[in-house]
Amino acid sequence: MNAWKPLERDELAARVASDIPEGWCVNLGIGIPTLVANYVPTEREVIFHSENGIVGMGPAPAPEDLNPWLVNASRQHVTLRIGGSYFHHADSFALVRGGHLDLCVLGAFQVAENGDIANWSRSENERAPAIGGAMDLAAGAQRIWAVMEHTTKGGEHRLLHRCTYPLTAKGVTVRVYTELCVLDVTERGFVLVDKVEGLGLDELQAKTGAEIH
Amino acid sequence: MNAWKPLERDELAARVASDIPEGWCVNLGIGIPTLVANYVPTEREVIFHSENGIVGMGPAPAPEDLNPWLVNASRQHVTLRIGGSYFHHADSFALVRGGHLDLCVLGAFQVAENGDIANWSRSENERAPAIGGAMDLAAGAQRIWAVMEHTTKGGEHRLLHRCTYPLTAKGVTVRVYTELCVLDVTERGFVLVDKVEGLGLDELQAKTGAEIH
Amino acid sequence: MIDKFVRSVAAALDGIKDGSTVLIAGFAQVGEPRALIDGLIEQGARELTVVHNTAGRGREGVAKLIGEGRVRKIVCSFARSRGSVLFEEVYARGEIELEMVPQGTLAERLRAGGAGIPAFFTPTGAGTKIADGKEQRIIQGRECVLEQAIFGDVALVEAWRADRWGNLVYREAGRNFNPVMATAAKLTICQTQQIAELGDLAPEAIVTPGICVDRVVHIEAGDPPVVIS
Amino acid sequence: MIDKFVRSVAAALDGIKDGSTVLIAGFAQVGEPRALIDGLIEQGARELTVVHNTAGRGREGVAKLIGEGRVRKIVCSFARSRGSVLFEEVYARGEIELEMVPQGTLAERLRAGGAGIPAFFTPTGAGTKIADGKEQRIIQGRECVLEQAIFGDVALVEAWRADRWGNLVYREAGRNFNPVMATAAKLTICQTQQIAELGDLAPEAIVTPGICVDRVVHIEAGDPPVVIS
Repeated sequence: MNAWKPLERDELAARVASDIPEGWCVNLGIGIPTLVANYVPTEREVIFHSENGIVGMGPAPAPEDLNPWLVNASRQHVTLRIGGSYFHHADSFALVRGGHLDLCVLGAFQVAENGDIANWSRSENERAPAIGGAMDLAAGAQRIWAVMEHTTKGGEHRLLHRCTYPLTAKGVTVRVYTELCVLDVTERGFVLVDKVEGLGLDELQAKTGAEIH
Repeated sequence: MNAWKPLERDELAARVASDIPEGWCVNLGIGIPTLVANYVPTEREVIFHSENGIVGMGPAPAPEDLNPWLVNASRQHVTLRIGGSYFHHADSFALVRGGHLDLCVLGAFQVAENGDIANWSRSENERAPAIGGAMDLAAGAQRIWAVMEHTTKGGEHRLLHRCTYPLTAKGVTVRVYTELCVLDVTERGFVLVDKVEGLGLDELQAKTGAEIH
Repeated sequence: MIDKFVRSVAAALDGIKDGSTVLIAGFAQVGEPRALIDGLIEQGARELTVVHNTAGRGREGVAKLIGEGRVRKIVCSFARSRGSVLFEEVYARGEIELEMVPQGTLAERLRAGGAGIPAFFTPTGAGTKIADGKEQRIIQGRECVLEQAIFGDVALVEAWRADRWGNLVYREAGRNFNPVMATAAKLTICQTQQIAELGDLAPEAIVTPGICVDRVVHIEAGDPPVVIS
Repeated sequence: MIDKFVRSVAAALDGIKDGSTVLIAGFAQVGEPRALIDGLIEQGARELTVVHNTAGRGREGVAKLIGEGRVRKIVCSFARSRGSVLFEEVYARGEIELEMVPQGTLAERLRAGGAGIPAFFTPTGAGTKIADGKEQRIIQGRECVLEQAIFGDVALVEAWRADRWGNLVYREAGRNFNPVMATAAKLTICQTQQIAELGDLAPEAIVTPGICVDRVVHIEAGDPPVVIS
């Protein structure tokens, strides 16, 4: 048995949420990132952005309050916070590309120690994949945090010296959250911020395809 | 005495107005073009655009109805027609550049038979002139009509083979209205549409710096 | 009197030719001009280039247009997605060309088309597959890609309210691509849930000015379908 | 709780440094953030690059800032105009640099700055003096000029109403450059005629989202001056 326990998805989402200060404008990608919103209390005013033109997105509605006109970029029904507003797609992505988002939390297949992120395609030869808004977000937000499983199910590295999958953007990731640890991505490469209790640094390093400083 | 009489400024404005059909979106430049609006009856729904973000501009207000928040690009107090709307400067010029204006009527110092128009500066050496929105309008509207005096006060030609003043835009003018005549600007050059009664073609040609067909 | 209302979907779509580039707005079926899409399927134009956020889902709407072999090329940000079955069949048979565009670049290329900007540099996609074959340049220290404007022959949009001048407002997340596409085509056709009297729409709240809109048809389409996820 | 309101013009302008690029909105004095301009004159920053539609009129506001020798460079569409006396004096002495920009290109360069588009091609000004020294290229058969984005250190804007998140709406022709400049600077400072409670501004009618705004100061400036022409 391990002396340590990896974070559950919800624990991971909560860990990310705890690092988001009041006042930031944040876009949450599909998957675990979407769960992050559940762990930001409403009193802490974080302004969530959705690519389809929502600034100030609120949590999922109670079933009886569901509004068919209000979905987020992941096609989930959401709400609008008091103070929220709507924009068209070009204005919405102008906010993204123009650096008006403090943070985008993206899922990732791979992240490299130089900040490269790959999250849209697992092969150079994939012919009809889904890009969506990931490239715009990755290139545009003030900072990119990646939330991901530390390795593949088969144990292959996903945190690497260089990505092997097609890139979403070059050199943009500044922090990585996994079920095992939090890493900053710096000029030196990955720097350990935090790890689950009881997990040895050697063991963590062995699961990581680039040096952890 | 001349056997003919040049059009007064207001007659010229009325002549231009008579050619604008209902439904067009039209921007009127500074000077005589601005007067054109006075001769488009309200029942004929022409949508006037002003560079500072007004679509559906109406006539000058009665003094008691003057609204300090509502000026046009010539800094004149105006009104908004029912159905009118406001846009910011980038959206306003997106309408211009994107070809959403059917017509722009511009004053001009010179127009050439190849459609070139010069209306912002009388010298290559003028150091601090006023461009305003003329270049955007000249390059962007679906069609440019120039309204101008046929010659300078000194009798020099202003309708030319090629402009000598700095250009506002190349090859965009499709029609010229002067106090003497209306000319189409075609691939062959200036083509006479109309002239004041009693004015001989030879006399008109003498006042014109390019051949009239 | 300007009156852009037409009486039927057929009248609204009249004259769309084979080979046209058709911009189709909507996002996750919200603000999607479904009656116009269905009308286009019926209208019969072929060899279309369709610009839409996805390559269709399920068996209706854009998916059906593709499934019936009417689309020569699709320009979108999501090609493969849950439910993109018809596209995948047609694509596997090699019967449709695909241009993948990052969603923000797609919106910006359309905005550029409507704003008379023929091309622009953007950092999105620089150094990725998306930049292959495109001009790249470092501007102010950042690698950028040159992207071209998209301008359609036809745009199909859905408004919440429209007046006879063609002024449009949108409802909540139903705005999405609608105002952008409305500016970016020779012929902009709108289906509106409600008719407004001229003057009912607040001048400061009008999103699309009527000068960008050619035809409006009144379709009380009702709410978008609720997504079961 | 997010609260972008500050108590004074001085607090709003705190930290503006010598050498800053300052975007100043307004058109024909409508929607012009006059209290902030006066505050900037008092604040004392020098060697400024100012981006404004004109080089100032009369002896107040932007004209005064220029007249006091505080502006190293002005970027505008109207340099010489009726009443641009102070600019002309300073310019005649060779003490100010002038960059003339067509008005629509000025608006688009600012919009590009706010939208993360570092450069774009435009037909405006192609083949004219304005294109001198700039890259020109024929795109889709039209001669175009490459123009660069403008991004400021500071933007000064005036809103009609603002809430504590910094969401802004504008009044009539007071909109003009305000929403564009609000997106295009590191530090966006707003003076607002009215304070709105959070939630009072309709979500579909908010023009500038608070995420683009850093500081708001409440100034009941009243109506713009009536133009006597």
